[in-house]
Amino acid sequence: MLPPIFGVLFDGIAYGMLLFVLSVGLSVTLGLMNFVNLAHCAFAMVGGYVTVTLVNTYNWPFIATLPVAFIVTALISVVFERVFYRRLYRASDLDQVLLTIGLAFVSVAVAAYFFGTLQQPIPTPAFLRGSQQVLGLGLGNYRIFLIVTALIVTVLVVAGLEYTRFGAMVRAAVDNQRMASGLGINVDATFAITFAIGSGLAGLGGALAIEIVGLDPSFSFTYLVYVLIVVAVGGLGSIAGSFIAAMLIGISDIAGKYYFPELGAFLIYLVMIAVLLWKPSGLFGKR
Amino acid sequence: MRKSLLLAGAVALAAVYATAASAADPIKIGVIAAYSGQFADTAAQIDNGIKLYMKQHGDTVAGRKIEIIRKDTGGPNPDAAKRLAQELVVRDKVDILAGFTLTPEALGAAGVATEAKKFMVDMNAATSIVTEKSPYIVRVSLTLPQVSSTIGHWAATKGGAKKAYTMVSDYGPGLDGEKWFQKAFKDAGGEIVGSVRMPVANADFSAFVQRAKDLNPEAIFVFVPGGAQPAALGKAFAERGMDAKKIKIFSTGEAVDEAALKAMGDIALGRLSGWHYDYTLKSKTNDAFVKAFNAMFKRNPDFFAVGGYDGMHVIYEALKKTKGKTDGDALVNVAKGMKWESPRGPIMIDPATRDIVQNIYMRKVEKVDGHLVNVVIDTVKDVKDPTHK
Amino acid sequence: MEKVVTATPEIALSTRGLSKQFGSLAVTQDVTIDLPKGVRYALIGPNGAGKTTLINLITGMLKPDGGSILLGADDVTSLEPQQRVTRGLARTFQINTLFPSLNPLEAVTLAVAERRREAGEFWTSLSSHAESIEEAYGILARLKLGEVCYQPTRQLPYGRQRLLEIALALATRPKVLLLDEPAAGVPQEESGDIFEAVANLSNDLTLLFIEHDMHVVFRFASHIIVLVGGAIFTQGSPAEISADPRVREVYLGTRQHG
Amino acid sequence: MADVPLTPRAYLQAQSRWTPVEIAFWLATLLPFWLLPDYLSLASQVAITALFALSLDILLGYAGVVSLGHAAFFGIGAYTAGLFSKFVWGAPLPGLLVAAIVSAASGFVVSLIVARFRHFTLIMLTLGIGLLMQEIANRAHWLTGGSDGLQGISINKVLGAFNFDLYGYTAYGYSLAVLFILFLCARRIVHSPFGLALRGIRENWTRMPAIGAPSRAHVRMAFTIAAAMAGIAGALLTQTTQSAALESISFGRSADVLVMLVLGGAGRLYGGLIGAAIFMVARDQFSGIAPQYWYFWIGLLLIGVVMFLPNGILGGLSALAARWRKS
Repeated sequence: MLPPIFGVLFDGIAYGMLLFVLSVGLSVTLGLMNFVNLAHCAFAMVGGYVTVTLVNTYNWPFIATLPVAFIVTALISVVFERVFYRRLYRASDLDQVLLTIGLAFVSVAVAAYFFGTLQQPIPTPAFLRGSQQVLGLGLGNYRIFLIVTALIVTVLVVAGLEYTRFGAMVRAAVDNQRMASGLGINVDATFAITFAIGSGLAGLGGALAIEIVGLDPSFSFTYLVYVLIVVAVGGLGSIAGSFIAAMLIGISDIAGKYYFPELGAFLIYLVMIAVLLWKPSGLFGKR
Repeated sequence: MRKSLLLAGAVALAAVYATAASAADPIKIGVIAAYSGQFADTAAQIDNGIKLYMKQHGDTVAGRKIEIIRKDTGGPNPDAAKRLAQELVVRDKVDILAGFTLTPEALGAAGVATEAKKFMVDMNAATSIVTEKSPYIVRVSLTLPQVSSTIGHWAATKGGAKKAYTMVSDYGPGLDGEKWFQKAFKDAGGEIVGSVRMPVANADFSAFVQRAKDLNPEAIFVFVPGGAQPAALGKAFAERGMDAKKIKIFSTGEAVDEAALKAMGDIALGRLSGWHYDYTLKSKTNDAFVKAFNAMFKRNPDFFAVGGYDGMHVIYEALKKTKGKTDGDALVNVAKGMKWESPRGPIMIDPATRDIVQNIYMRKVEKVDGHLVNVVIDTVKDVKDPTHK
Repeated sequence: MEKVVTATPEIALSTRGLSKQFGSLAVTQDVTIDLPKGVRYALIGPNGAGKTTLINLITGMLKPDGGSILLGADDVTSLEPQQRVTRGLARTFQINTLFPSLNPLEAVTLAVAERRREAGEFWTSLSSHAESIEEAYGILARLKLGEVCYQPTRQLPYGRQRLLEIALALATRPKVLLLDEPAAGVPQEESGDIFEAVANLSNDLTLLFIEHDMHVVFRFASHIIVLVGGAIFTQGSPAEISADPRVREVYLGTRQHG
Repeated sequence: MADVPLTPRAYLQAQSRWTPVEIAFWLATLLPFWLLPDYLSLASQVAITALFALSLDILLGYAGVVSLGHAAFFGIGAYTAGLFSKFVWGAPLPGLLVAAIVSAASGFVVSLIVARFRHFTLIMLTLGIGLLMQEIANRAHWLTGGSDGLQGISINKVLGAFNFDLYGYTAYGYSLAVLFILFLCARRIVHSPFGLALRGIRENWTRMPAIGAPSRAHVRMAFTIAAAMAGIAGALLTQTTQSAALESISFGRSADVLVMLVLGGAGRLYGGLIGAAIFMVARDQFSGIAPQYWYFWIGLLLIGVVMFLPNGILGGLSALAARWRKS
């Protein structure tokens, strides 16, 4: 029998995992392309709506929609990358901010137009509802599923980066773009594919998030702040950093609420400020 | 058809211009609401209520056409609401102000209503003070103290709970809910064993639920804003092993609204709530309303929609009584004490406070024909806002 | 070359046992130097010898792991870079580190205004600071930048930008000036202009410059420090250095300079 | 010297001289009084937002310091003005002054924390501090009224003579006058030695210490000045609308003002003014057409500006003008 706080911490880990899947793509694109993509959560929202549509309109099983959410989001994002983002890789941060806020604005309106402004609940399959009793703790099935999924994603992403040729090219490009293109790496294509995968992961995160935080057109902005916090705390371009940061935010949020509820919403901001004052480029940031 | 109507209107308008403002002029109603942003769905449902009422009752009252001008505040922006109200009055020459998704919007516009002597109908904003800010305001929605004090009293008496814990979102409406539930619960002999205030934008409730569980209360009172939070909170209760069938979980209506029940599923069974409207309320008026609403918008109405619908009712009836006169004093005078049968049951505008007087229904989530619904288990009649003296 | 040192030279800049590690790599090892006032030193060494790192340590852009830096008699080791500048220690950068959209007049006026402690004044108009402007223009004119001083820096030819590097440093009225490859990347025919400008600097000024071109080094330096692997390999007069066979081996031998 | 037409001093003087376009711009700001009297309350909020954007321009456009939490100071000014009128004195001008002092002091305190950081770290720190301020304002319900907004604000007549009327004549006149006066101050600041130092910081953060510049002290000063101006803008909003609410201190307002400034073109003083006017008028018009979907059109506007007019509207226009002159 474990004291109840462990159950609470378990929830924090699950929440952190969700944040990780949502934010890892942004961290990589920021680290790799130095592109301030404030429309990242708009891509996450795309994934969410893909899942909602498939489940509610076409009666797909929830699990089967997840890969589709990833792929559709990745494909849509690569179109945007080719049409808009690519032209601004060398532009100032401010132009990038303006463009991507513009895209996020448009995404909010388009989502409201097609799906309405209401929350989009989805019926999750029975085996993801309810909870398991482990050592006296009630662990929510969906949270277990979330942790497992996020861990699989993490393993795939890390393995992809460490052990594939493409991963090596991405790492080379993150380290030193000029040298990478000097070595004959097609940096442009590397960017595009990385962007697509990063956005696809956001789309997957958006789909996974429906059960925990819901989905409506304001999703593009609501979770942007949390995602940015994870990226900043973890350090740009660092997958391990994003992972640790997401855990830190998830756990400190939950533990803080349990022990010091009066700190409430302050806690994650304070954690971020403290981390940045200590390590300005984040826990695992370069430099 | 529409074209000829338009033409007729134009001709009428031209005719009227010669004789200055007269009976054939359209009556303009400015609707101020948060059509965009986080509260967009609230505004959309209010708007749906307005549209349905106008469809059912025609767009002409006392021989004058009704024209709606919509303005978006984007959220709880008193400055935007005040500016929009000013513009509606000076530029669009509206006769009546209506809408108001959120309290700050209503408070922002109240001064304009007073200064311009315009009748103002609050269709949603639920903080008690709203109606005190201008003598031209009537409210057709609800006030949080009205609902939460009713729940508090009921929980301690008929609900049979002696020890309660409160969990509310840490902002105006939540604090109102906490204060009035606790007051009524204690006045009726109950004891508050603890309370927690949760951040307004909160995604994960398990820590707060665990805190509540640690104190082992007989009943819990919950207030969270509508949207994604009700379902998240409901799931947290289930995951932390708090079965609503065993422990009495009370809340206002948002926490067990249609979307929340759908997202929660069976774990919502047994949840208790007090509220003034639900689309499943059994009455002839409501059946017809729900049917018509579904036919027009392909979704069920909620309390926002009823607010918009009843708001239009007050406007139409008041205009009928003044014979199309739009003078603010005249309209507010005839609105005072107005009684009618709303989809939510019999309601009245309190002549003294211009606030709504209505039934509060105590409900329990049950499964009916395979669907989760809030079944009315008790009705507290003619409840007034407890804060007005 | 003129006479080198007097009997008891006044020391303008010295370092004592300066060292710095990057990870496991020792980029600066126990560097102790003394630069007498008015002397022109060249700092040479093969690529990666830690020359720029040494300048960064002296100017405070990097914090040393050990050792100290003295400007005149004062220990400046704990001072911020800008505080060292106000005490008379200026530098230029190997890679242009300028203000791309300011023009030379604005840039040098800024440097002068900072020195005169006028740059915090937000209530006065810039054009009312006649003395600062005249002084800035004087510096620019001396470096033959007068006629381009209204053009944005980014539009200037590269050689002019190198001169502007020096102009900015001079505007701080340094006692000690560290020049990091002042003619780096400049075509041979233009580099003469730059070293001519260097040569014309006041004789009171203590100079330490990094340079690869040995012709230039032997022509302008009165003293040479050879840095290898972050440590001082040897130092001496140009004649001594050029005669030292070990220097030929580690440094001259590896490069094609004469 | 022959090919240099101006002496250096005359050249710098010419840089800060008023151009006919500028004079025309300010004369045009008077036109709404006669041409668009129905739009004066919008015009007054445009003027207030323009002042807010101008304050951010000093930080972002001149010093290159990006802040995503600038609404903190706007909100502090707004609440200070509201509380001052409630508890002390309803006179508008003293209210502005008090708001300026309080927000300047807060700006200085914040600058002590953030002045040593740049880029993404700085953005996130300012964002975090802004969110903290918003949450504090929400939690300090007893003082600020929380999410219902501050109650009991009462503002006297401006200069004891002009009542805030329904049409917004007083509101616009008052806001415009304050905007103009602070614009003159901002103009003086950017053409001062300090303004030059800020541009130096923006252009090259590494070089500044090498010319002996105390960059952090400069940034602290810029932050304080910008906070004071933002606070005055917030106070103006409180006074002209007799309301102060959490929205005034929210992340949304910080993000909006950044977008407006970048849209107009940062680092040109007028960029914030033009950006605020275009953004707010476009929003007003688009949401008049379809209140749910104005985001769509504003979004398209932003995307279009980035694609076709880099560096904002003014930046793009001046680039186009330069190309025109060349050909």
